[in-house]
Amino acid sequence: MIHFVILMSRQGKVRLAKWYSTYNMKERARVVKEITPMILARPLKLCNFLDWKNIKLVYKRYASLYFVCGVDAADNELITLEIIHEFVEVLDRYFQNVCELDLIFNFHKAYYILDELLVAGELQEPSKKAIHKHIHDQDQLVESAKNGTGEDGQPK
Amino acid sequence: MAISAIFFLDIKGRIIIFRDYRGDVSPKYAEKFMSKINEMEEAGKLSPVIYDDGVTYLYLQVANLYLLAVTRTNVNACSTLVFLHRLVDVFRHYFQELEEESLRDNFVIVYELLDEVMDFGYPQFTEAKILAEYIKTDAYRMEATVKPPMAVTNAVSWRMEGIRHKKNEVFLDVVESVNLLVSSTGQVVLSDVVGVLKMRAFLSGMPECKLGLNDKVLFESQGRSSKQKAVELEDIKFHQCVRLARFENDRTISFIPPDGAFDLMTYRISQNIKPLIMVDCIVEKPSRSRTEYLVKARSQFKERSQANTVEIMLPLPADAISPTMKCTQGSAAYVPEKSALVWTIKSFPGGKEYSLRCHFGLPSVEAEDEGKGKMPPIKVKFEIPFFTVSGVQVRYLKVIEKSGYQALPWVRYITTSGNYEIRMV
Amino acid sequence: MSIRLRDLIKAVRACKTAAEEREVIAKESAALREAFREQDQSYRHRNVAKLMYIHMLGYPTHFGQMETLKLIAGSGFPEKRMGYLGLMILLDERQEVLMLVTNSLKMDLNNTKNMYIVGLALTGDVLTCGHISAEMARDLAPDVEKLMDCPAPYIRKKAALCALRVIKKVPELLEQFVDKTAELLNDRNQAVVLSGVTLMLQILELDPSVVDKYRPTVPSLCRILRSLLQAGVSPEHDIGGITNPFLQVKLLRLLRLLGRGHAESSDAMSDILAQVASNIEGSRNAGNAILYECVQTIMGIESIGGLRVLAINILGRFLSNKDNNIRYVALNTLAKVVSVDTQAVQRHRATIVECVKDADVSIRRRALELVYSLVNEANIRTLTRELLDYLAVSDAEFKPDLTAKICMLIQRFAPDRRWYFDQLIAVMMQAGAYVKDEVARAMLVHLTNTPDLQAYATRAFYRALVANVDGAAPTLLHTAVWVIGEYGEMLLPSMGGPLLEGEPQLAVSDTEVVSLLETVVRRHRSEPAAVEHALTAAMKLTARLPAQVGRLKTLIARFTTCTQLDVQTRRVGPGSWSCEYGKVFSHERIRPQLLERMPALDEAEYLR
Amino acid sequence: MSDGKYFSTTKRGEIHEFKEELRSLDRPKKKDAVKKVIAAMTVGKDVSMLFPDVVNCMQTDDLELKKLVYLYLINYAKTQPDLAIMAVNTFVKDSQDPNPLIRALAVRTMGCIRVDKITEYLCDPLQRCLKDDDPYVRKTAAICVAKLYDINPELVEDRGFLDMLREMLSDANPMVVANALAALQEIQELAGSGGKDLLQMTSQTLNKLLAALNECTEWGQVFILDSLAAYDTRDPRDAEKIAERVLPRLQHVNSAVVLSAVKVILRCMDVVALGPGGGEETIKTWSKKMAPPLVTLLAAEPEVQYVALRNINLIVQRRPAILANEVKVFFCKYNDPLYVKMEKLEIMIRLASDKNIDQVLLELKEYAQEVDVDFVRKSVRAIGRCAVALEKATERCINVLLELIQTKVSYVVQEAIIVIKDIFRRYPNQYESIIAALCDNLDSLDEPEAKSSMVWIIGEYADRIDNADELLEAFLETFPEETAMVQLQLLTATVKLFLKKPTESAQKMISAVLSCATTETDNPDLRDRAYIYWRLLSTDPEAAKDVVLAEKPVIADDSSTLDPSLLEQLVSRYLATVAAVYHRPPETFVSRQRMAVTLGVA
Repeated sequence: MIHFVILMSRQGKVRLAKWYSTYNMKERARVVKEITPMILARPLKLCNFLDWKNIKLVYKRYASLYFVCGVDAADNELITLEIIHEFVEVLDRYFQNVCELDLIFNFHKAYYILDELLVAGELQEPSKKAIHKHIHDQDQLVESAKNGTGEDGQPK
Repeated sequence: MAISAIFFLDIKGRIIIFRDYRGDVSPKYAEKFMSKINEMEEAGKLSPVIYDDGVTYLYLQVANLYLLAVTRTNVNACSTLVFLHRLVDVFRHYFQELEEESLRDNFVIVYELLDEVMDFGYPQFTEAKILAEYIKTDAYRMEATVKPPMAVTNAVSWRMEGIRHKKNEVFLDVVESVNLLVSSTGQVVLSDVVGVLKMRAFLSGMPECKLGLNDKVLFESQGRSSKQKAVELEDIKFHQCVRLARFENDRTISFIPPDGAFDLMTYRISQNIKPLIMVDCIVEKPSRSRTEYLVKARSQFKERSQANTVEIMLPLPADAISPTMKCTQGSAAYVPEKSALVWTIKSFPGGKEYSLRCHFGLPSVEAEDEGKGKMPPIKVKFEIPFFTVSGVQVRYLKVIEKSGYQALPWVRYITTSGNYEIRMV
Repeated sequence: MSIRLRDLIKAVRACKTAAEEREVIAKESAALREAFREQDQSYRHRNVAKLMYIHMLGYPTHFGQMETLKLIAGSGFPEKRMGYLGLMILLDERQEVLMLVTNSLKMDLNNTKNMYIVGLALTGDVLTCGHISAEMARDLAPDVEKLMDCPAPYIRKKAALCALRVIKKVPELLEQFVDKTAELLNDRNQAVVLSGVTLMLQILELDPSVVDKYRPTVPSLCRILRSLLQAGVSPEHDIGGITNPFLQVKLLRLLRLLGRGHAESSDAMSDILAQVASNIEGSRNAGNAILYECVQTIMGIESIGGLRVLAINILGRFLSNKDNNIRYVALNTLAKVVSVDTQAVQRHRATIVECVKDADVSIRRRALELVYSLVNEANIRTLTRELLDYLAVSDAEFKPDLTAKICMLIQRFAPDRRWYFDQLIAVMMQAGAYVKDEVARAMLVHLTNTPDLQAYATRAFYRALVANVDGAAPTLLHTAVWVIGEYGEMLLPSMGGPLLEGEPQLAVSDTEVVSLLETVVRRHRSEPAAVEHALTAAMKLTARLPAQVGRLKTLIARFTTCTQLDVQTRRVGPGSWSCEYGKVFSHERIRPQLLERMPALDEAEYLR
Repeated sequence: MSDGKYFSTTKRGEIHEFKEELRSLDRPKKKDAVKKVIAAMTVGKDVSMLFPDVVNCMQTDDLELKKLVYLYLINYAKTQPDLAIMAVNTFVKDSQDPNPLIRALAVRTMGCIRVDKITEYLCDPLQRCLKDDDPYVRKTAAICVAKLYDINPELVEDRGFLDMLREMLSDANPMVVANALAALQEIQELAGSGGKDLLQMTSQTLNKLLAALNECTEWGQVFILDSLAAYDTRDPRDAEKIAERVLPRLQHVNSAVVLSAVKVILRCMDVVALGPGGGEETIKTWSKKMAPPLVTLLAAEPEVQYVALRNINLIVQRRPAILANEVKVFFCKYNDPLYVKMEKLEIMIRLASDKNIDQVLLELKEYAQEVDVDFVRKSVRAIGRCAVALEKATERCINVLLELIQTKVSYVVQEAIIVIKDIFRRYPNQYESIIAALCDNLDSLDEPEAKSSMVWIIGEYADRIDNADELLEAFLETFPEETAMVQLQLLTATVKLFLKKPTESAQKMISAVLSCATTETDNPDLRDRAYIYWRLLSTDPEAAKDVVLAEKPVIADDSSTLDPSLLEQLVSRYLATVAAVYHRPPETFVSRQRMAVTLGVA
């Protein structure tokens, strides 16, 4: 299973962090602090896997962002890369050419999307089309709530 | 006994720019620096001089940068760290702010300066004003060929020749700052006064100056009666322009000043001082949702003097909710970025007492590792003009220049708060 | 009025230094506390969004935790959506606040009007991100179970994965999900099937005995896999010409668990495995992911030889691939396969040893594990030499692992005792800092049980210590000092017997032995453990080198009188010891008896 | 326009483009190209292949451009040794340029190009520059000799450069003197201790140096002072003369000058002490002058403060009188960095005396309630060390420790127990009354050091603790899992208990422990001890009593004091240096390697 998903910039800033196993706040901070330099220091040519404690880090760089998954040592690393790619593709379509800034300003949306892709550290939806539909429907719900009540329905 | 290389690293430890003086410590070591620091910090053993794998790292952190000197030898650590601080001063003189962008934007100048301030790992010359005479930023580059100013190698390395001012004037400010630490029971734990003679000299040519103070040692050596009040100054430090040997001989302060502003001398007085402004803070905490501060501030100097812009900073818990306050004088405000309540009193005459009350709440959910430790101390800032704690006086300031002009000296006295702290209960 | 989330993010991004950022955040946090105190509802979810942002930057947000609960308790979808997100970002399992959410959660799970609200409750992390407590899991299990039958596949798939988390937290609940899970395999929705397979895997992991119950599903699993192999079945699930590789991988993994140790099931799945192994194309990552899984399954079940050959060939292809990812997984698979088919792996030995020196630490580690499993009595000498050579030049970060592995190999495959002592001493000299205490201690147990080699080993340790008395790592130092204390007299040519073949000359007198101890004490006086070892050794030597009693006594006495409180480790150690030892000298009658050779630990007992 | 733009672009075929631009005839364009190349070099790209093109830009009147090319040369000459020779002509020419800046630049850069083949060509220009009219050139040339020596020592000696350097010690210009001195010292060090005394310090040179001290830059002053500290004199009059000239440096604003001056004076003190009457008066006077500047060092930047404190720690050990009355200035400020606080604590402990202990204790108690765990621990430890050091204050220290134990903060309690054990060892049989208070906290002990301390206390006072057997038994339950430190302590404590109170339960415990420690552990040290006890108990119980229960000698209070000879060396030879910061002799960390010299292929 996936224990955590972390998106970080090349500068080592965390853009999204989702924890599927129990890590308290201090442990979360430590994980980020420890893995960041390890990942950033790796030249591009090397493989996308890294042993760390009893976890395996599967990561991939997309432009200025690193997508990192901490998975069980026995997990299939290659399919994890495919999951990361799936996430990237969904983000890209949702934001229409996603860039780091989109994730900075709409981090909550990135989380919503991730929640349609993974549950409990496992892939729940292999279909990008389905994910888009569900996200779209929920965005609609928010929109209509906003229009219906005249209230500011979305965080801005 | 020299530095091998100097690195400028960003906050994540990546090299921005570096100069290798000796070629025996590769940049690979600088790349390891950050993880070493983290490791030391984790172990609670972080210090500005660390050792790893045959290499000694000496470094400072300035804003978002690390300035790092590396060596394999037994260098003078003190000199190296002071040098790094000087380097910061030099770069600030050139670029105002020393930060990643200014280094990148001016990398040519940075290289030039690094070539000039150090040679083969030995510090050479760090007077920013003089460096600016021959290492110029782009705007002035096109001027006629530059040559090294005499000052670089001269005995008088701080002053250019041929300076002209229309009006020859000297301003001298005697600034004394009071450092104080009061225990939570109201006892003075530590107190001292650090004095600085700040000079702004606008004098032509190569003026010879002589300064006279009511220095107790001088008076005694001259056998003067105790009619005039004399002051015992401890550990006097002079600007490099002052002839130290001469002072050691006969306590004469003689010098050729740099042009413009500089600190002529500093001194320290460590006799016990009664707190000029005393602050008491009683904390009452009837419930978690409600805490109350009762604060009293008292001025303990003569009534004819007056403290200006008094600022009393009272620490609050970092997660205080909506503090509200009322005070009998001045104004008070919550400053969340300092986790403090700042009470400002524009003018505070001697012998007065003012008070303040403050209420605030705390969140029902406690922070994960809510500090078991004590609150930081109360800090006080103030300025008392026309007054020195020590009673130091400038008796004369003579200026002699071969052209024979008359120069006017202006002297002012002021007392300010230095590190002025009162511990909370 | 508070600023917008967007403006806060902009303000933070405009900060040049960490101090500036702290300032912006402190101000905003104070404003948020104020807003929360005033129970401002209209901006609550905006405020929670800001809290999340602040939290992501690493600042405390405990003061706003209650707000997320208020959002969840609200009725609107937008509020709930933000509330559940806030819950997961801002809270962790340990926070009691979570207890307060159970009610809202139950209501949301039973919402019949809006499946997305049910979805939020299911994914909203209380249940699925490790936040759940055992008590809550028990409480909510029936609801989750019910939702696995929900008409909406959207809910079914989420409920299945939610169940996974529930049983993980409370394994006793597993029973009630076993059958229901298997039913999910018949679902028309691939996402639901995927969730079902995932849940089955989890159930099997938690309770391997369920395997018998699940074996009958093998035919349906094969059927599903086969249908996926038909190109172009479902454009929706197509990734580079492969249909739903995610599901394929999970299916292969499940088949592995079901086929393991069960010939009949293995046989039932061999056709489809062969099909996967030969038809899937390895030009893209998705394909390789499946092949990788497939190879593991083939090697993990009771396969027929032909199928194995197919798998081993795939691995060979992987290993020669230029892509580091593929090489990595090849090594990884080989490591798993080695116990089943050592021969297949031995064939690649040269490549694997090369990989130990790869530029990529991940590949190096993998290769090292493999080398470890490749070693046998026949090749141990060569491989150890190669690894030791590499140890000398490897990166510091790699040395601990490498050292541990080399030690293990030496311990396990040493062809004879002399070689074993020689090699361990070599490792201790080269990388002493990384040699574990256990290794050194085990060696001493063996030494005490090998009288023939005691003199030889003592000489070897003596040489090693003399060569490196300043820099010796604690393990080497302690071990050498102990050996010299126990067998010191054997260092004397008259006592130690003839040198072994190929052993360098060594002429040592009893005074030199004592001098060495004195040097150790002098150089390591700030390390209590070293001093303690040296003192005991000195004490024992008084019974072994009678001519040196005087000097040894002085050495011991030195610590009686100049006891220091060491700053770093102020154990009670050397001081009181040396005092006790000193006292022993006033009982000369029994002293030799006390210090006789120490009985060896029973080796057979020890190795058990 | 700023240079920042160059970092943003990463184009393909960049190198090719650079090449084109470098060959451009348009001067601004060419200069721009060199800047781009340097920018690329700065971000770590390899631009060595542009060597010939860049070197071609070297002949120019544009000083800035020249500097850039020189910078490039320094970086890449070693990778392109053959091509580096292309630059020689320009170097030689530049070393004769009318502008002293260019002459100096040439000679400075030449020395940084570590290509053996070039070195020979350097000698003539260097020789000229050593005699240059302009002091700026001379001071640069002086350092260049050291650079050259590192590449080819024979050459330097053959060309008589060492003599020239020595002559330069008498140069009229103080900066030249200082650099010549630095160069000579460097060479001396490279030549190793076996080499002859290159400096050949005579009283004449000494006078020259002392004169230059008054006039040269602060860095020059540091060089001179550091070499004075290395100057080996046995003559008290010499020492007095030096000290008198150096004392005014204490007034210098640069902390490095002050600390180096302190070092020289401390060294002079050692020499003066050899003179008549042990130089007592002189030493007293100098000590008095040194205290205020040392105190002022604490107002420097935190990093400098740290170095100062590490050095003061040594000074306080070697000459306690100097700062005996200044303990207060070492009190910690709330905002001091942790590394400063930790060092201040060390010095506070050393300066604590019967006179100031009350104040010191108040402070330590305050610190023991702060946030930082390491600082708190060290503060608690400090209280214990004060108790061990100051007999009259022990009771007061213990009371503070008991108060701190009441806080129930786990790490405070554990730390307190550790130091109380030390106090018991220092003052046996005096303070057992507090044992009960310690026993209340057994459950919170999870650190080996604290555990073993508590076990030691129980064993030592087994006859006065009523339920000592129960307490030990509780600890023994986890015997196999404990660290070696705790196991050893449990073993000894059980033996003590058995000897003091040979009850049935003690009997049972002792046989269990002995059997466990001999057969169920592979820790040879523990087994040895266990066997010795076992044999002792079984052969002669009376002797066992005598050995194990003997009155222990009282521990000394000179905690963590350095070896006296090392201390002397650090104080009067290495003060202010890294060695004095580490408190270690230089040979333990200096790893000077000869830098690689690239041999140009002919």
